[in-house]
Amino acid sequence: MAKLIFFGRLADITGQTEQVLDLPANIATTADLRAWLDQGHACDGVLLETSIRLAINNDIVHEPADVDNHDEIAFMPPVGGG
Amino acid sequence: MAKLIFFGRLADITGQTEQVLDLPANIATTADLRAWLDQGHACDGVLLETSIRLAINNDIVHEPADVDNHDEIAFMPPVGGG
Amino acid sequence: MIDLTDQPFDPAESLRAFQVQAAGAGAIVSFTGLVRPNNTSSPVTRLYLQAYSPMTERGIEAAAKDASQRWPISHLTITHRIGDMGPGDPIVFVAAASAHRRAAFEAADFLMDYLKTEAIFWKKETGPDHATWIEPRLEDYRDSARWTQKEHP
Amino acid sequence: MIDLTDQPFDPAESLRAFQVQAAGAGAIVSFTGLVRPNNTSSPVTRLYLQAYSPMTERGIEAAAKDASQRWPISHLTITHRIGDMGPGDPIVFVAAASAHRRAAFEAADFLMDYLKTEAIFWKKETGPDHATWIEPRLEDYRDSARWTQKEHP
Repeated sequence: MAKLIFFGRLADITGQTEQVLDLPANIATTADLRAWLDQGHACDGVLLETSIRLAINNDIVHEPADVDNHDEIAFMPPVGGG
Repeated sequence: MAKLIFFGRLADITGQTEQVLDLPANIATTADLRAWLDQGHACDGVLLETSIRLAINNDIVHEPADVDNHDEIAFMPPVGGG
Repeated sequence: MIDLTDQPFDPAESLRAFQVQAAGAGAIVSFTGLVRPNNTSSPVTRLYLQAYSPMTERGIEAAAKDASQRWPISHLTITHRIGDMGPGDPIVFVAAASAHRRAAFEAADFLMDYLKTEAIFWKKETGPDHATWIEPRLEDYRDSARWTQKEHP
Repeated sequence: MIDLTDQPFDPAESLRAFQVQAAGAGAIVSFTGLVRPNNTSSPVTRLYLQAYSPMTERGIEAAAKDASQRWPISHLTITHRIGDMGPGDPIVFVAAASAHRRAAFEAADFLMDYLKTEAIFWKKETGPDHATWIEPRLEDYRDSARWTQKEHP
């Protein structure tokens, strides 16, 4: 099972903050995953935006990167605190 | 009577922080006063230094300025707090 | 030194504790960020801050280390709230201590730019008629870019 | 807002009071100056600060007004000790509040440069084997000159 996390506005858009599921066999890279989820959640391209960075197992990755069915994959819109 | 005030290191050099006295009739300007006091207190030219600014009645003056026997005259070495 | 907390904190007490730690430094610069009661156009009743641990902490630690290498600072402290806050609540407290006042100013300034534009946080602002996720403004990115455009003298 | 005092004061309490006054500002920058336990070469056991009232207060008030005109700051506070102090004692506390964090940083920085090089104070440092009147260093004058060389953007 993979764990997906949607931060910031992406939780509002996908309707969930976390999702634990088996990735279909044809989802091998972050590009596959973005396209599949964007369509599945009817996000209208939001999950494809380059300003959304992906972290795999708590590290931001250069894309496309391989994804594995045991990964924790976070979708991160532009960050900023303070 | 005039009141003279010596700030910072000038109090150590003149041996006093304040001095109240009648100015001699021939002391008409700050230049006269500096020269007279420097000699009187054996300051070896310290009171003539341009880095020492003079304030008359709590305002820093452009020199030479007139001095009066009722003035409060302060000798101010370079300042700095904090 | 670095604290991410979902509990309210008191910047005055943070400064007090820091001053004890940093005794001997001479110069302490602190920054306190508070929830503003309104944005440019409407009241704000609630601010929610989300982090992604331990990535958020790791990033802040790296920025603190970077600051310590750029400037001769003896002590640093960073406290950052997460979770739900109301107007006037402290969001962030950063303090830097040094024998040199400019080093303390620049290190605190640098860390705040990091926290505003690079630290891993997401912020949602809620008011009577809006609920908006806030991303850094152009001005924030510009402030942050100051530290890469010029080398520290 | 401006306080010259011969009594010890507590910067943490100053920040607490300022934060109440400045509620709604969003950004608060503070500077705390403490008596250092040594100078470059020897221990310091005592620091004595002398002012010339009301000239000293008038000068600080003018600098505060200048800062308020240069930057959009909502609140300012300046506390400066005079008289006898020991190592670790607070000498000065400056805080600036603004809706804009850069304005708060710059105003506090500017005021500290004023206090270091232009404010009407004389400082005597005493140690086991020295008693020296301290005048601003070249570095202090250079820091202070930054504000006249460039116009604020």
